[in-house]
Amino acid sequence: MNILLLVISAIFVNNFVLARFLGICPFLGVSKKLSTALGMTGAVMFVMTLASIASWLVYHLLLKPFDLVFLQTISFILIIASMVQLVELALQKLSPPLYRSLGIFLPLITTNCAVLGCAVLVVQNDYSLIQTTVFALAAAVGFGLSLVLFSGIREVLALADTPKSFRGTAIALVTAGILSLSFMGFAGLVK
Amino acid sequence: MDDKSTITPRDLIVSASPHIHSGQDVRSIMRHVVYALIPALLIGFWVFGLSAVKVLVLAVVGCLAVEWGCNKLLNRESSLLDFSAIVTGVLLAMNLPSGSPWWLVLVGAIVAIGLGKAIYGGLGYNPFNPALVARVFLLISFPVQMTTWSIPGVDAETGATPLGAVKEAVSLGKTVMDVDLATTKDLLIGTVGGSFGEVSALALLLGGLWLLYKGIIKWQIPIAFIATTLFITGIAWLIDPAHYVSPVFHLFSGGLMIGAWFMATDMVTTPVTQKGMLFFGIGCGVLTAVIRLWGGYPEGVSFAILLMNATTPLIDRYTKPKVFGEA
Amino acid sequence: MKFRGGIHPQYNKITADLSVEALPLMEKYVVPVAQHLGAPGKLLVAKGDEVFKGQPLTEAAGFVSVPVHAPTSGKIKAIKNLPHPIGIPMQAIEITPDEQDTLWDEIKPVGNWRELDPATMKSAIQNAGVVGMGGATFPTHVKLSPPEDKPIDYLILNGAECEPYLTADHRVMLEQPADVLEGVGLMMRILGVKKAVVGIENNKPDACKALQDNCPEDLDIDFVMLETKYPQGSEKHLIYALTGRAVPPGKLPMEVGCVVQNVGTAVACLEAVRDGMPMISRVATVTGSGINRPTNINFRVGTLLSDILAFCDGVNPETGKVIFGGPMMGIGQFDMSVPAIKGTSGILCLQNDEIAQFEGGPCIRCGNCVETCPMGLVPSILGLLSERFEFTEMGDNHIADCIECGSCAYVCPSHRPLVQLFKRGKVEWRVIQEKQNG
Amino acid sequence: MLAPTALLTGMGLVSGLGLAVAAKFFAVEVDPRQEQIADILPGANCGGCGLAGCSDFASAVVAGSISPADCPVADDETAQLIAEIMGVTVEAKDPQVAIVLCQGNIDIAAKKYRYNGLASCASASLLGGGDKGCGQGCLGLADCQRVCGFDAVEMTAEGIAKIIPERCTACGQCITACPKDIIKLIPANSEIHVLCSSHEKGAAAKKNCGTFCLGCKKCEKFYGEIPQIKIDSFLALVDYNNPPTNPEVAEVCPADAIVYLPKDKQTGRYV
Repeated sequence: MNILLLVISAIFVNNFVLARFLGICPFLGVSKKLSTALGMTGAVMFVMTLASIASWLVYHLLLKPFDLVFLQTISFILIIASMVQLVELALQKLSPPLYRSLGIFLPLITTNCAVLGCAVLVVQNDYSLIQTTVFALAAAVGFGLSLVLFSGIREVLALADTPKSFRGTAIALVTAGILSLSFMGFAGLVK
Repeated sequence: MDDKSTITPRDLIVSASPHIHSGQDVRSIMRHVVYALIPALLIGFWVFGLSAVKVLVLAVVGCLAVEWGCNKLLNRESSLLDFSAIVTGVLLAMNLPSGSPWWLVLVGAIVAIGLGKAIYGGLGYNPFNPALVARVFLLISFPVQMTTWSIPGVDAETGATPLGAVKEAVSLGKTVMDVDLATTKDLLIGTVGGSFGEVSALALLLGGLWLLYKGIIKWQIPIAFIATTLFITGIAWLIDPAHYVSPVFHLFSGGLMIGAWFMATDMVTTPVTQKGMLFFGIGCGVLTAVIRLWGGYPEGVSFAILLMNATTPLIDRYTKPKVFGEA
Repeated sequence: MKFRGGIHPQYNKITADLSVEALPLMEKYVVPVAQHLGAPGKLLVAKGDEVFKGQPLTEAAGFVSVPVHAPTSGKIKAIKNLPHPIGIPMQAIEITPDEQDTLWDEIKPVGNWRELDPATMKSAIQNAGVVGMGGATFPTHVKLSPPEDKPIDYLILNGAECEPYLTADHRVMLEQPADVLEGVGLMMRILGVKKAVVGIENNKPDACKALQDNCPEDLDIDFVMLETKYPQGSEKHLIYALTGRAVPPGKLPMEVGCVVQNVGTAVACLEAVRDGMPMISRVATVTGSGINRPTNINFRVGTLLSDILAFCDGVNPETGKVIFGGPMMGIGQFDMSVPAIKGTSGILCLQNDEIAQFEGGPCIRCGNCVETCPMGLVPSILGLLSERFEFTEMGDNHIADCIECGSCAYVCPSHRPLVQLFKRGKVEWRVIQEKQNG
Repeated sequence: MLAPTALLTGMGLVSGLGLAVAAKFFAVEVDPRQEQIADILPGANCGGCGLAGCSDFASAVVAGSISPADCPVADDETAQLIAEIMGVTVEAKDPQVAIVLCQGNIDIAAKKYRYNGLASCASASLLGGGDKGCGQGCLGLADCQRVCGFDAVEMTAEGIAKIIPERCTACGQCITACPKDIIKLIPANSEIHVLCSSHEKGAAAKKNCGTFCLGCKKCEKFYGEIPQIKIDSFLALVDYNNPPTNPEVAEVCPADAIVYLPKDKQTGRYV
């Protein structure tokens, strides 16, 4: 039951993008097309899960025993950066169109607060390794859910007769706000 | 034979086919929606008195004024006559407590028309139902004012909605039996606390059925919405009647009726395919039931519809009808 | 079988009970060279030539091509670009009648269709310039020549006439039932099929009865009354309604073993074989609230619109639109000197107050168009895509399958010019496809 | 101090080595010139070159399937820079601008019917060529304005399109968009134009429009031996290879079809 609550919490109640406001940069940057959003979701899922597990291992096996907890942030960033590099290299080879459409946002996962936030939260909440894996995966799913929903809306908005001054990021931010408002309905589902 | 000469080609209209039209237009659709809301409005006036009238007038005038202002600011043709701002105004008013202060209503109007509709390019392009955007916005920004419900008949007193009373009791560890539940008759007629337009289930049902009869809304969304809510709340009630109220209570209380018949059927923000409408209705029902049963808010209809509005593009994408002759 | 979608407009078949009147000889005829889908014919005559009634003026330029013939005897006054019903001036032959109406002496019967071999009859039909009279004007002999690997099970006779106002086919079925069925038998022999099905909308029970009463004993023909619903007369939907077979997207009826012919075409085929008479006249409905005397007429191909309107006592001052064809798919005319041609099944004059006005308001996503589209498309999205020039995406959304029936625009509460948007999209999509295929 | 340093160095080494292996494994070849070229292109993605955008153009240049000078928007300098990167030479091209060859505004051009439908030239022209009586008249529904990526098309109050020469980059989008085929590219420094595209004979043209070329040949004769304006089936055409210079030719035209539009040499603006 605990695991289920963890999943619901990470996907809906404390959705990384819409409730915690983490990872806004790729949320706005790669949500113009559904296919790109799906690709980004995959990349984030991979990086987030592996990075969280690696961070957990580093934290519990190295930092804590050697009393080096103050190195938490820098070592996590190191882990995430190498993960992202790996994904980037792989994508460039395996799916060039996706690589091109993700553009600058792929390397930007490196400094993505959602991924770092996930690693930090895992440590902060003192999750076990299994909990960490589930939480990271669910958080990535939540990120993906909001990204996919949002890209669906933006594809339709691209066809709308939006006033010139609101086109692009402006209207996207307003829409994200309303989406976030509606996600507040999930508040209280997990106490 | 002289008539032959009256034809001057330059006066002839040329357009692409078809050359005839069914005669239905946006204005008449919107007008019918307003007509369908009249019974519920009258009950609201009767139950809550003059303050409800005040809220309605403020909301409608406010919405029209904001629409006019946005048209001017954005340099667009006037869209006041398409009645859509009036519908938004009426629905917004019906979703507010009858004792709402004037500024709350006006903020609602600005959010609904300005943020919910105009900046997307006006009617037809808004992804979210404008009235619901405003309601949820107000609910989160001004929780106190938005949950100060007048008790019918007693002007000065305030209390909880039927659903709110249940949620509070259960969260305090009591059982449903300890709560003085509103009777089904009260819920049907509307002599209970709540937003001024949502209290009378019967009047709303009447309006909804009339819209259905007129062919303005399609059956899929309201029926799927209501049935799904009934189904899930019903299962919960069967399992644990001490902590969950009966599905009938859920059916007639809160915003389910106005939501299912009038808000979830808003054409602009819901799927265009019939299969999609079915999914939309089911999704609304599931979310409503989940929020009502386990969420922090006593009422989930507005959130459910807004959330499903967000999924509309995806639903449309994956429920396209089969092209004729395609295997 | 019922097909999905469709609409129920006001039928206004005000001329259903009026007999067909033959038009008198006019002072001038204009015969466009291109009156069919496919390659226009090659000219056989020159300015100043004397021609006789039924004499070919052009010869077929290839297989998918048919000639046009002189509607009466007279002199060729000019051969030049003249107004054409499609809206753009096209090459046409102007004839000044000599008022003798002398028949060309080479017109003689080909023979009895029950004994002739299919190839002879097919060439007789091509030489007579017979094209589909439902409006698409596809050369009939081509439709009667399915490739070897596509066996045909049914000949389907289209008597649906689902367009509101039009009653030409209805009158043909009532007045020439024997000719219609003989024509069906002839086409069955050409195709080598044993079975024909006649589909008639159930608002014309009298036509169905007339045909049933005149059915030759040696022909196996079924008569089926169909639901009155637009577009019941669309080939694909008619086949589905009668046989339950669905023609796949982008394919022709022969894919499912069917050939569809219009009732008027059946009569034209019979006349071409039995009498050797080319297609120089046809039946059409002159109707609508704008015309002073609605009626059904038998006009010679090339008669000017102004002459036809005058024959029907002209139009009243409220007339805002003159349409060749029916109200759902017809083409609006703006030049009174256009000739009525082989594909002109009706001339509809509408008063200003009943004309659809396209306002181009925003789509409110009501879903009515999705519900009515008989092809299972999503017109609302296609319309938006066309407005934003997303033609490639329109193609991905099956714009090529749109039959332009107009049901979506008919029900659209925002009065969006959907068919116009789709026509544009189709043109652009074809260009994109050509580019892709090199 | 030693422990943290050792830890971070160790982690860095491990991930560095891992990435090095991965880089070998997933190696992809990219020509660096492609990026260099993409950087100096205008970046408007107008599609004027016939390709999908500037990055496609860059890869086409690298692949050798298109000349560095084929970007219609880039100026000479850019073309030379691209040529340098590619190690080839290109010839300088003369700057061009687009012009709408029609003056048939609502005051003088007759309509043949009342149009009801989309405000789009391409759609309107599907209905008998549009509502203008003249078959080569500007329909005024602004398709060219919508496709212009440089805001260089202006719709006049009288309902015809006009190109603003100092903004025009000669990308050719408007020419493709115009269903009436009345927009042409001309040398940017030419000043005398025949603003009519109708091949109709005089009488027919006159019926449809107040300003038209009736093919009277007065302009042709004006220039004598080597006419800089020539008549081709009832329409005068300016020979832009040998552009006319004497503005008095405009006075000769009986139907105001020839106009003299002097330009400021510095800014390219019409004076």
